[in-house]
Amino acid sequence: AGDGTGPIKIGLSTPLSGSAASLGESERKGVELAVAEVNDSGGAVGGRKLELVAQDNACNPTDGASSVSKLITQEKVSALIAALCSGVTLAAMPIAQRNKVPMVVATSTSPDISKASGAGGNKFVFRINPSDANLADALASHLAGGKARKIAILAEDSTYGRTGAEALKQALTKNELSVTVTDYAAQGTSDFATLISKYRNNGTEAVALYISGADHVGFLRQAAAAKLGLPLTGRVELEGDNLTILRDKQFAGSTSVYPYSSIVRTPENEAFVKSFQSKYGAPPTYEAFEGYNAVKTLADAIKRAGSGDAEAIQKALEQTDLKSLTGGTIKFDANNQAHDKAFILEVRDGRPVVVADVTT
Amino acid sequence: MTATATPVLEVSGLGKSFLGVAALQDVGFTLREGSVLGLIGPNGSGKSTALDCITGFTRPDSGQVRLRGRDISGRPAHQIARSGLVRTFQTIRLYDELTVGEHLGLALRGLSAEDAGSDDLRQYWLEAFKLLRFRDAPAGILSYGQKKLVALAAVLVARPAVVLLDEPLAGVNPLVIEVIDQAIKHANEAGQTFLIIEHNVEFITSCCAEVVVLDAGRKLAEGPPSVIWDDPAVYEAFLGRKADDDDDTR
Amino acid sequence: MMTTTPAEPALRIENFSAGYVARVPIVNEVSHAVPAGQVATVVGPNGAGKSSLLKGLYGLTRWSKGSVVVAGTEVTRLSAWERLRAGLSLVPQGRCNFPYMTVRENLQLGVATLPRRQRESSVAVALAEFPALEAHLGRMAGNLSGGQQQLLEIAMAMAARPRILLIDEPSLGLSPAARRLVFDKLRQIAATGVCVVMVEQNVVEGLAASDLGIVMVEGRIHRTGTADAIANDPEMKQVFLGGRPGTEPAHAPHSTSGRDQT
Amino acid sequence: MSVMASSRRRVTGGLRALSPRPTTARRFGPWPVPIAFFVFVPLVLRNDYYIDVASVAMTFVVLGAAFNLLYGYVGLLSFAQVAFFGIGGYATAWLVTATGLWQPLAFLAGGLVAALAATVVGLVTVRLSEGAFAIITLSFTLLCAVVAAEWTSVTGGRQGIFGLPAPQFAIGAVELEAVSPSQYLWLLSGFTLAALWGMRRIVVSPVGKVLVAIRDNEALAKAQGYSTNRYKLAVFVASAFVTGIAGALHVFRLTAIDPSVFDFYLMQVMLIVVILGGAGTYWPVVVSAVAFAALPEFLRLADEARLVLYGVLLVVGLVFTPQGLGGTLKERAIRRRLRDLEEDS
Amino acid sequence: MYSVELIVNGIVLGSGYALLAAGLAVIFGVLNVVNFAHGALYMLGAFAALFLMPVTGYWLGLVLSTALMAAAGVLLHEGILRHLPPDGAFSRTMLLTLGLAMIIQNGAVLIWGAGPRQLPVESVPAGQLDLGPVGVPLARAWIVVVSAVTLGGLYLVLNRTQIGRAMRGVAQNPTAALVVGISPLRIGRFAMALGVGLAGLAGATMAPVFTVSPQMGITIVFKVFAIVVIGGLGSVPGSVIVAFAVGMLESFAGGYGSAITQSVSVFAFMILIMLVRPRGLFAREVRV
Ligand SMILES: Nc1ncnc2c1ncn2[C@@H]1O[C@H](COP(=O)(O)OP(=O)(O)OP(=O)(O)O)[C@@H](O)[C@H]1O
Ligand SMILES: Nc1ncnc2c1ncn2[C@@H]1O[C@H](COP(=O)(O)OP(=O)(O)OP(=O)(O)O)[C@@H](O)[C@H]1O
Ligand SMILES: CC(C)C[C@H](N)C(=O)O
Ligand SMILES: [Mg+2]
Ligand SMILES: [Mg+2]
Repeated sequence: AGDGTGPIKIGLSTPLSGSAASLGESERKGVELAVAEVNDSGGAVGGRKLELVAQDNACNPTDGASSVSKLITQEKVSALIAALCSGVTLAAMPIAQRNKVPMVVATSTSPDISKASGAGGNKFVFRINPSDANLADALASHLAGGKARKIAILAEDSTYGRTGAEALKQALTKNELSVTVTDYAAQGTSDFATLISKYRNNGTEAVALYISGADHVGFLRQAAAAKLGLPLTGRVELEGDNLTILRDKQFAGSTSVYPYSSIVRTPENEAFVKSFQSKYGAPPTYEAFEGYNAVKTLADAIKRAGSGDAEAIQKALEQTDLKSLTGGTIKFDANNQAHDKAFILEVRDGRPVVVADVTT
Repeated sequence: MTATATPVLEVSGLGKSFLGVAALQDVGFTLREGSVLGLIGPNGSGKSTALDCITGFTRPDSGQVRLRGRDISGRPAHQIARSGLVRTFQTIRLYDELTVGEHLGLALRGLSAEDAGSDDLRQYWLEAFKLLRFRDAPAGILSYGQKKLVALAAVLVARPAVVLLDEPLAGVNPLVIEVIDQAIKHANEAGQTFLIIEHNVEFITSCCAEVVVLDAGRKLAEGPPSVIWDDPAVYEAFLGRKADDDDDTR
Repeated sequence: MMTTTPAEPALRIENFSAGYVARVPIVNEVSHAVPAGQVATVVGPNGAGKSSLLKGLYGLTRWSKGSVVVAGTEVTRLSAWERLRAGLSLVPQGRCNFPYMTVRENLQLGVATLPRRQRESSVAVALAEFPALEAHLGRMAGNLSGGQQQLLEIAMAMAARPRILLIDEPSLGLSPAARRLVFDKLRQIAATGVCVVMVEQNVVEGLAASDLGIVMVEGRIHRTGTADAIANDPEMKQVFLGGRPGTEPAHAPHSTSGRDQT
Repeated sequence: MSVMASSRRRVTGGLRALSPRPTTARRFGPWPVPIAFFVFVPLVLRNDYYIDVASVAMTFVVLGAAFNLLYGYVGLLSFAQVAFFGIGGYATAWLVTATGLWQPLAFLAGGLVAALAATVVGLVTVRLSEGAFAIITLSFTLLCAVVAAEWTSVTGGRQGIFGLPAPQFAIGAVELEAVSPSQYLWLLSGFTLAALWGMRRIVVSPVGKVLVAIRDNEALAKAQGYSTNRYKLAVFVASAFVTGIAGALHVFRLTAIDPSVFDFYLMQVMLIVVILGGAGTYWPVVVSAVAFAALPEFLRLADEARLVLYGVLLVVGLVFTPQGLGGTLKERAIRRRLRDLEEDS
Repeated sequence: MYSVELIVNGIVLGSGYALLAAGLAVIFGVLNVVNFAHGALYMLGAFAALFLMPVTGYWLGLVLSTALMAAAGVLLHEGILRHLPPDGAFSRTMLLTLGLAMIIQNGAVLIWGAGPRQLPVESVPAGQLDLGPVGVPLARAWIVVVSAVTLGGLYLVLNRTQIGRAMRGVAQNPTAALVVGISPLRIGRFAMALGVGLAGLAGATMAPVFTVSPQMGITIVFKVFAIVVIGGLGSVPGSVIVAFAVGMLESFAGGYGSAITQSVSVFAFMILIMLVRPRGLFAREVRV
């Protein structure tokens, strides 16, 4: 509680059901690992431990808003990590502001989030991951040097998909690449065959993805079976099962822009990957990494605030200056947006390699 | 035949076929004010179909139905009912979950204004049909004959100007048939007009001044019962015996 | 379990009670026996429990007491379709066919319990008995007229060659000609050794076609006897044909006519 | 038959004795109970968490009662209730955020827009068969979800409309604001009572009987002179109106609306509440709505385990009380009546 | 070329819908049960295939998953459906199956987790079926073949055999069925085995093509429900025809428009058909 005794509660709102559930699970693992680490090293401040309270938000804004209300009014958390999906994050932000509880955004990439934060009006929201506008710019300038000139965008029908696709479209045009078609597929779509046929028949030279979780795997699988034969780009999740599929020659030259990859070689990241791997038996994903990062950022702020008081933590967060695992720094600008590193990854010989890193 | 009475219901040129089955072909007849007309014919001759067409439950392919001179063909069923032309159904149609009392209440409200006398009327018909003890029982649990009677009571209680009955006696105990017979005669005397489909020869003979006979969708004969029963064609089609072994047409 | 002896009637009911809801028997302690080859007709006021009795014999109501024995075999605890196999067959009151199937398919289902070899011929025989159906073979049963459906249902039951035919108001909705045909057929199949139990409101014609008469009132057997005796009994005339002084309700209060009347 | 004649008098006497006596309970009906309940709850609840549960319960009560009116009484299996819930929510959210309309008016307008939509849908569909009606209303709801996601300028697209202000009613100098959850609960409980009262009025009026008649046998109702389509349309519109306002209130409590309001989840809730409560019975459905909202809170299990348990409760409930709570009560009353009938005769 | 590809896609989609719709129609047709658990059962079929195929190979896995699901259907009938009162009220059975769906789907999440899974690439039939200009992945081609064979067989069973006739009979009038000596319990059991087996088969054929996850059955139920109603409730051939029409429509609307036109066109199609033919395209009407 904020009164100076007992553990300091941190609320996590993330999808634990629905098509993004696997991403939420992943984020939770990262968060739990970080909480355990903080507590093992003597707690956050004055021996007080961190206590995690997680709520499902099913990746939809309404559930998200009520999950955040619940965390604040019932669980009385001192700070929030929310809410993985951009749409949910946007709906949760005014609630954090109204209740004066700091909220760390760790995975949501919609550009709208930082527009509304800090100088944008909402002083309680801090984003540690880069926005899709930054990511798309980085990707587009990389693609400008490649072979594919005509790009199709396949995005999920969510705020993430829509704002991401929009950002990429702008970035591509700026780099004189053209967009053949933009499709928004409902979250939970099972059949992509029609779209795949379309991409093979309308002159598309690469397909940019802004889809996540179950849909992402589903698309890759069907694309492989139907011999899409085009490189993929956009926000391709180069993790887990996806890698097996992307090994196929037909996807040669696929690229992706991501704020994280477990293959990033910094000593801090290698240590993180190792302890994550030993706890969960698989390398950390982007969401796991960001969840971990968010807790570390909060722990740092709490230490400096010297208490579990929400407003004190908010003040402390503004002063954050923290080294990130991937070699960048977490330091918030006027819009409470941090500018950590992001990576352009490419699949070469069936394995992802970092071809460039950018500070966003 | 009281040729002087004004026609209430005039049906002309009525035709209806279902997927190639001609259920009605050019059927016409007239129902006069204050009369009781019997509509008879062998099974499948088109009687119920004719009733459906007249009351707006089926749209006829051709023909015209006039109620007091006004063309009502194509009007929705509930409007026709409200204008005083009310029917019963051959297959039982009741509100299974509503009580017998509520059936009569609904009929009264739907078809006529409830007035001071309607309570008595309700009581009267329930008593006449031996249904009083079931007044507060849901209609779904009644026996076949009792259901038939509830349906009939619900029409009679509202005293519509023209009553069209589709086999009101099927499944009804002879004792109650007597009651119905009397009731129709009284109601008729009080000014109501009736069209009755029945297979009960005695009843038709006793109640109807005039009879229309259908066969295979066409009008076969028309006239007072005494004349009709002597018509060999009617014998053949409806009564199913030769004219000469006649015994109990009474 | 009893063995069939020549004296054993085709259908024996003992102390039989049944109804619809718990502890409300509609049929009350009915006992009776009908020998093979005879037609018994149950008559009685509306709501007397006649249909409930037939349904009870076929196992469609809630049994509460007594037993039903078919040709020496007790069937009281059997389910309906098992009773059919034991030789009982029922034609219920009102519509009871497969409305979305053709007349032919209905008949084919009617003989479902016969051995495969006999099915086709049985259907053919039924059609020969009821030529009126022949013309409608390919039409859906639900589209037939009321009377046509009634004939179809009777034909279905007969085609199944039951040993005991329970038939509820066969004349319902039939024209005089068809009615006569049906009663004739019932007599004919009784003559082949089938036991027929029918319920009739068409009392005069029904009893005329029967050997035995059973009068039911308020769920109990009020009286039994030969059909002739019942038909000519003055008390029965009174019960069924009305005329009891004082019970005739007063004239309907026709003080005002319907408002639509002009 | 003198037996019958003499017994008749006794039977009717018996039946009359069974009908409720004109006591206070008769005069006010069961109203004192719900009124006490809906006043008592906001009065005593202090914990935000329980207030939240109570708010959900009241929303379920209104949704359940409105769906019951439609499905339980007239027999219209409408999948569009969710659509009207969402339409009411969107309309009000848009009016308040984009036009700044005086809030009480905006909430009313939410109901009206829903009712208007219902009029359009109802005009073409109430005359159709049960299956067609179900499919069209279902498709309509799914279509609403697509429209909500696509019509970005009004609905905010996938993102929806968020950061909604607390409901506040300024009437002249008096300013009422439902900022805290408990103030909000008062608002909601007032609306719930009003809605319950209004719908109850319909059900117990003569019109209520006509509705049941239409459900039981539409053709007969027509033959008795009732314009069945008009009745169906009226009920369809009325329950859309109530549902629309409920949607508006719900959305403002959550502070956000997005196309997921059109999810099947709420439809599921309505079905469960109405059918387990007993379609076509009034108070049992209300009770079942409250129970269903409170239940999850007693079962503090993992989400999925809780849903599994719900499923089990549903299945078991349906096997053992197929008519729902109300149906079972009703059936029992009928059985008792039959037994009395039998004993009397 | 493109349109040929779209037609092929439509046929594949339609085949899946048709299997599901036929199963739903059979269950509705016989038991008067609108089976909202159909999607969940489809998902179980897919999971069965997911676990079986790597061990048994494609074909045996297909057969075993179907058999397993048919057995599950019998179990559902014996455990639950047969204990319902016979009046078969539409809404009650709908809710009951909704409950079943909740149990199965969330139970699946509890047991297998919410995440998507997929068959290892080795156990998916590899290769392409060459249709001149277009190639169809073999796993997709098999869906069409399996579905065509199954549906053909189903048609014969329903229309040419006494048990098929009996099934339709029970659906149309359970009392009449009792009267002619059909055991509704036996027929119900058979129908559940058939209907759920078909759902399982649909799931098993899809497992190699789509990702398998506990949620995969949710959205599809509505579509299939609508297909069955449009086909004329309980008419199996009607449902199958509509299933293919919807598959085609989706394929073309998606191919020439966007994913949004795809979903809008399906709903619009449903609304339109129901307005024009309220009893469904292939429903036969009967008086009363
Ligand atoms: N909806 C329909 N579809 C197809 N055929 C129909 C339909 N309605 C009636 N028929 C046919 O039209 C003919 C006339 O039927 P109708 O019911 O009018 O006869 P009916 O004279 O009332 O006979 P009954 O005395 O047996 O009741 C019959 O052959 C019947 O099968
Ligand atoms: N499903 C039911 N539930 C409860 N009671 C019923 C049910 N069906 C019939 N009854 C009651 O049982 C009694 C006898 O009904 P039954 O149908 O056996 O009469 P019936 O002698 O065949 O009359 P009818 O000549 O009118 O056909 C009636 O009083 C009726 O109310
Ligand atoms: C985990 C990611 C797929 C979430 C996504 N970046 C979003 O903003 O919604
Ligand atoms: Mg007729
Ligand atoms: Mg009877």
